[in-house]
Amino acid sequence: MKYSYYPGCTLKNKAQDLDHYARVSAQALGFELEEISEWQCCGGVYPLGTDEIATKLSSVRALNEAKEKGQELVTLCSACHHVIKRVNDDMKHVADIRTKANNYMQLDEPYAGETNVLHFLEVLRDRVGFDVLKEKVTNPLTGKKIGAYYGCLLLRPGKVMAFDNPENPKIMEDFIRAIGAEPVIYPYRNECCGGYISLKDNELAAGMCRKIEDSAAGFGADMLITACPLCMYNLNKNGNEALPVYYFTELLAEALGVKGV
Amino acid sequence: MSIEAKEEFRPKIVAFCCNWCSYAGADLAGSSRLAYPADVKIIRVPCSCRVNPMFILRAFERGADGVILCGCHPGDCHYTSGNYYARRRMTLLFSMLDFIGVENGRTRVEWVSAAEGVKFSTTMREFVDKIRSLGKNVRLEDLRCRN
Amino acid sequence: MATGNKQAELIKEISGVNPLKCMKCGKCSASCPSYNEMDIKPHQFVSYVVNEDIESLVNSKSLWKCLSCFACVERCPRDVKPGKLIDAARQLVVRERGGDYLSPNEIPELLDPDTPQQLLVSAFRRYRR
Amino acid sequence: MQRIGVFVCHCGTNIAATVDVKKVVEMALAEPGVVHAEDYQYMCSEVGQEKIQNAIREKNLGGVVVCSCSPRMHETTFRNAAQKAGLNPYMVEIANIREHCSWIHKDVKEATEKAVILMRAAVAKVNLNTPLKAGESRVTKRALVIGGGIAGIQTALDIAEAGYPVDIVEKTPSIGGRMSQLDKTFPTLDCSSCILTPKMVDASAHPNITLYTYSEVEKVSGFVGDFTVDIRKKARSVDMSKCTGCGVCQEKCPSKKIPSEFNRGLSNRTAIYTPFAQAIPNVPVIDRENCIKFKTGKCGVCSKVCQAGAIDYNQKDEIITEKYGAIVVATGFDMIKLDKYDEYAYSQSKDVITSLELERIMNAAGPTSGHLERLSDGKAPKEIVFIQCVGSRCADDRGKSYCSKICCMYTAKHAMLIRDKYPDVNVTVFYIDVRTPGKNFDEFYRRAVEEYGVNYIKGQVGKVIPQPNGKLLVQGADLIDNKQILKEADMVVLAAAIEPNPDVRKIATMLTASIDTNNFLTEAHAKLRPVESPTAGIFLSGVCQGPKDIPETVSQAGAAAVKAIGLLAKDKLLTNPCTAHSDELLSNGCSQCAHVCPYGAITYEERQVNDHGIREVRRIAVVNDALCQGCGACTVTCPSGAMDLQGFSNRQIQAEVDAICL
Repeated sequence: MKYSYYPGCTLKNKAQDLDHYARVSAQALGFELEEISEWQCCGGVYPLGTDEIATKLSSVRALNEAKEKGQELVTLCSACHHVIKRVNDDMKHVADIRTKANNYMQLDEPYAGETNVLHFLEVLRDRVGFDVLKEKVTNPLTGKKIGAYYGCLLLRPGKVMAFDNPENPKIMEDFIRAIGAEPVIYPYRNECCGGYISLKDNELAAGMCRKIEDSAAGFGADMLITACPLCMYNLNKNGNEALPVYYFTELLAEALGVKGV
Repeated sequence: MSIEAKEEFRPKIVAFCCNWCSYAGADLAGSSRLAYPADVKIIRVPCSCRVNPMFILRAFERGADGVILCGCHPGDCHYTSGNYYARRRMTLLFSMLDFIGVENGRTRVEWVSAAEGVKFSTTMREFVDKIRSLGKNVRLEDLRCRN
Repeated sequence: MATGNKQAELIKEISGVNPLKCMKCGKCSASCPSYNEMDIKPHQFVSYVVNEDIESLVNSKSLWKCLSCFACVERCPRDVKPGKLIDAARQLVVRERGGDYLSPNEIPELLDPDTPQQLLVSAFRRYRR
Repeated sequence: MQRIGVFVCHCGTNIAATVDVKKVVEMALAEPGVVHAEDYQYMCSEVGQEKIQNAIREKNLGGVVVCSCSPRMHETTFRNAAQKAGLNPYMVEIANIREHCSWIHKDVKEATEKAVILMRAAVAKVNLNTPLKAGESRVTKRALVIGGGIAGIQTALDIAEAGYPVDIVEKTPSIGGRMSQLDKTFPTLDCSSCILTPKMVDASAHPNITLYTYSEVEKVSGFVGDFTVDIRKKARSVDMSKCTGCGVCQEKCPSKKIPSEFNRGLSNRTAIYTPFAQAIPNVPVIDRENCIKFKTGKCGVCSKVCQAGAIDYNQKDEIITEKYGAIVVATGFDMIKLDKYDEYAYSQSKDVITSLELERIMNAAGPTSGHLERLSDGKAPKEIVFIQCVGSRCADDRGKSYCSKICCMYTAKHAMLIRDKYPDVNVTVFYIDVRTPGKNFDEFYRRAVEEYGVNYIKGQVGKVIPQPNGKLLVQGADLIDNKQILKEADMVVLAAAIEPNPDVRKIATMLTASIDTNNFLTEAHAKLRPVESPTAGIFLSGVCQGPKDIPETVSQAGAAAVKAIGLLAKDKLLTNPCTAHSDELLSNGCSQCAHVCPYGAITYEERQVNDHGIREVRRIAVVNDALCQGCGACTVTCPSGAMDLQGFSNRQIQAEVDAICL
């Protein structure tokens, strides 16, 4: 199975681990991530204004390329996933944005949200299946107590992202179970870590990180996993050092025995 | 009033409403003061299944620009199944009308319950807008009927 | 800048939000992780727009404290989306004045070796035109 | 051509402010056939009706058009008035220039033009009206009440007291409904059971009342005065005539781990069970899905221990067919599911509960024997937070758009009762608005604040955060102090929205009763006919019509009973004369009409006809007036145009179309 793959800026630089482990795990699980040619940065934040068109075009280009290849589009970084998924929803449902974006793009065939956008975790859940993943695990992470940190980008707005129950998600917990570890459910897993503000307001971001990590540790987590390079950076920089944070793909690769590849 | 306003196209629109749901829905739109254009004139029928295709043809022949039929929601017909008959009949009639040049936008079936005053009003506003965009119906009008 | 009335209309247009749907329950303020840092609180974004006091809103530091985490949008029982309102107010500022909150000159001292690209990209998009 | 009179009503300023009524009168006089036209302030008043009657007599009118409010409002009024003046009532037509004109248009010119057109259409129609005579149908002097909660019980008791037999159909094994689950009732804090149980006993003992518990309505046919209903009496597996209600079977039943519906799943019951101790009838049922005997064929303990030999594993569902003159719907409500409100941690923490669960916890017969304790660890709570409006007043698709009405009051009740019984427990209520319209209601709420020290905070809660130490951190807004509050609580109680019993949609469809998008049954008129469905002979009692508390439910139950009694007291009903008729010269006996008739009102007979001098026997369609309800399906389906509907004839409707399109 081949998917179009949108890595995004950070995965080519500071978060190469997130990308690398995903690729080797995909190989082990029997699917391929085919990188979109000449993808452009998604912009990092979804432009909320109803009159913002130009800022949405880079996502539309990636979406359209996947459509032309007849593939689903897979993302890894929470921010890229958030932006591309929401732009796709606009292209599907908001006639004004669709018309303007297509006018600008001058495609052979207008793009109207046909591409299905999947987060890597959704591929594991809905295409591979956590049961199959569990069978392919050669090195189960038995005994590890892991807190899933979702953050805000993957889950909200719930209706558009349609990723999981935004107030009580379970996809990462199911993932943790599949790789043989024990999930720790704690209430701050879907609260924002303040990553965006960490550039100019460390204090505020640090407060949020502490709440998250204290809560996770309080419920018995030894470590956190995340899908977001910014959350990772922020939790590491502003949080409690005693609680390490990993990309979920790193643990996946480890469980599949391909970490050293 | 300016000249343009005088020349504004005022369509003639006939709305057939069943007595139990849609007519009551129109009453609710009225008592809730939910405005819609005066171009819509309502004819009360006991059930949407009472509307004979001949009535609709007659309306277009006499110069109507649009005809809308409103009944109870599927499953909620006061007479159990009348709206299903209406739905089937209108599907055929509307495709025939479209074939002879009375565009599909000029005809519509909508389910409006007695509690849906808002829906009645928005449906009528939408329908009038649609007819205004389509302009005058000249396809079936019997010129002998003109004054 | 335009008058309060025009600006309020502009905010409603950019955000696509109808502030009149608000029933003043305060669930947005109850959900906001940046609440304590804000001078104008999330539930007040709505009333400032209704009352057309955009002057205060665009000068509020809340513009730069909102994380766009969408907790208020997700939980709002009236579908009002206060987070979109404040973002539209921020748009007014950055479109009018540009780069008030972040200038390229201050970037080097804000960086550390681990700063992800994503953070810079998004900061520029949020704080500058 | 008829001699027609047109009467234009001002309706105070309701019509006259937007429609130039003088102009309508003037235009009416120009219509062919119109010999009289006048306007008056209130046509429906005594004086207005006299004006119509005088004109009928003096001008010898053959037809009347009243330009006024909706015919659904005053058609009967004006028809009766005309009849008193000697005119056939069906010679009266209404032009609806209020709901369909003056109330929705602002521009006087536009509204007047439309009113004139509507008047013309009515004149055109009345020109073709023919005098009709209503037939008669009989009334079965028996009522059916669907639902055995307080609403259904009260309605049944009132009808029975008036001397008419009445049957209650209740889906669960016992009557009693939601009220039987409550501990105390506001605003007087009576014990709910103490005031309900006697009524349940009265209902079961009343000679005019028959209870069908563990039963459901399966099929309804017929019409006002003459409904035929199939009731499915589900197999109880216990012979009601033999069972003594000793309860031994329930003690000995080995299948004990089934969540109790009555205790909202907070305790368990056995497979053979009565829902609660005061159940009526006090005869258990076997829940076959969970019974070991039915699942595996082995067991049979209950049968062995039953001294009376009442257990009957071979019992079958029974269909009872009964005729009724009137049907009252009293299907009640349930709490919404909270799966869309996980920010309140209902599914994550056992100590977050709904208000109805709290009722059970506070009740001496409940899962904790009336001790206020946390369900997670059994400890006594010291800090309790109530959250109002959970799922009510929502504009999103998570909740309900309406106010559930009862939550403000029961929350004040809970807060007060807790503070009274456990003075060391702190109680905080997060509210958006406190709504207490009702006799002694606001006083009750104020007592909770002023005498019992309940802490009311204006603002909603954003998130309930379970803590590692088992406490619940409540993050809410205080809109008065403009603060975000973090409050540590031991227990959180959610005032979840109420919704109509989900079964009501199925029942409404069977009854052809209107239902709204929230699944509440629609009343015939929001203000003037609040307990009647628009479908004749169907009455509404309790929350199935809209959220209401116990005093209101009981009032409405009585009102519904009176309406049903008023119907049952009649020996004959006048039937709708707007029925279909077939023209014997046009009918070709093809049976198309009979196929679409929902009432089986059309039969065929061989009849001798005289077709322009040719006498021959033909097969022609005949409509039974007593069965025909006048929908008109046959008139459209008839290929030869033989079928027509009186009162809404082809020519009449075409005349209206013509008048509107000119």
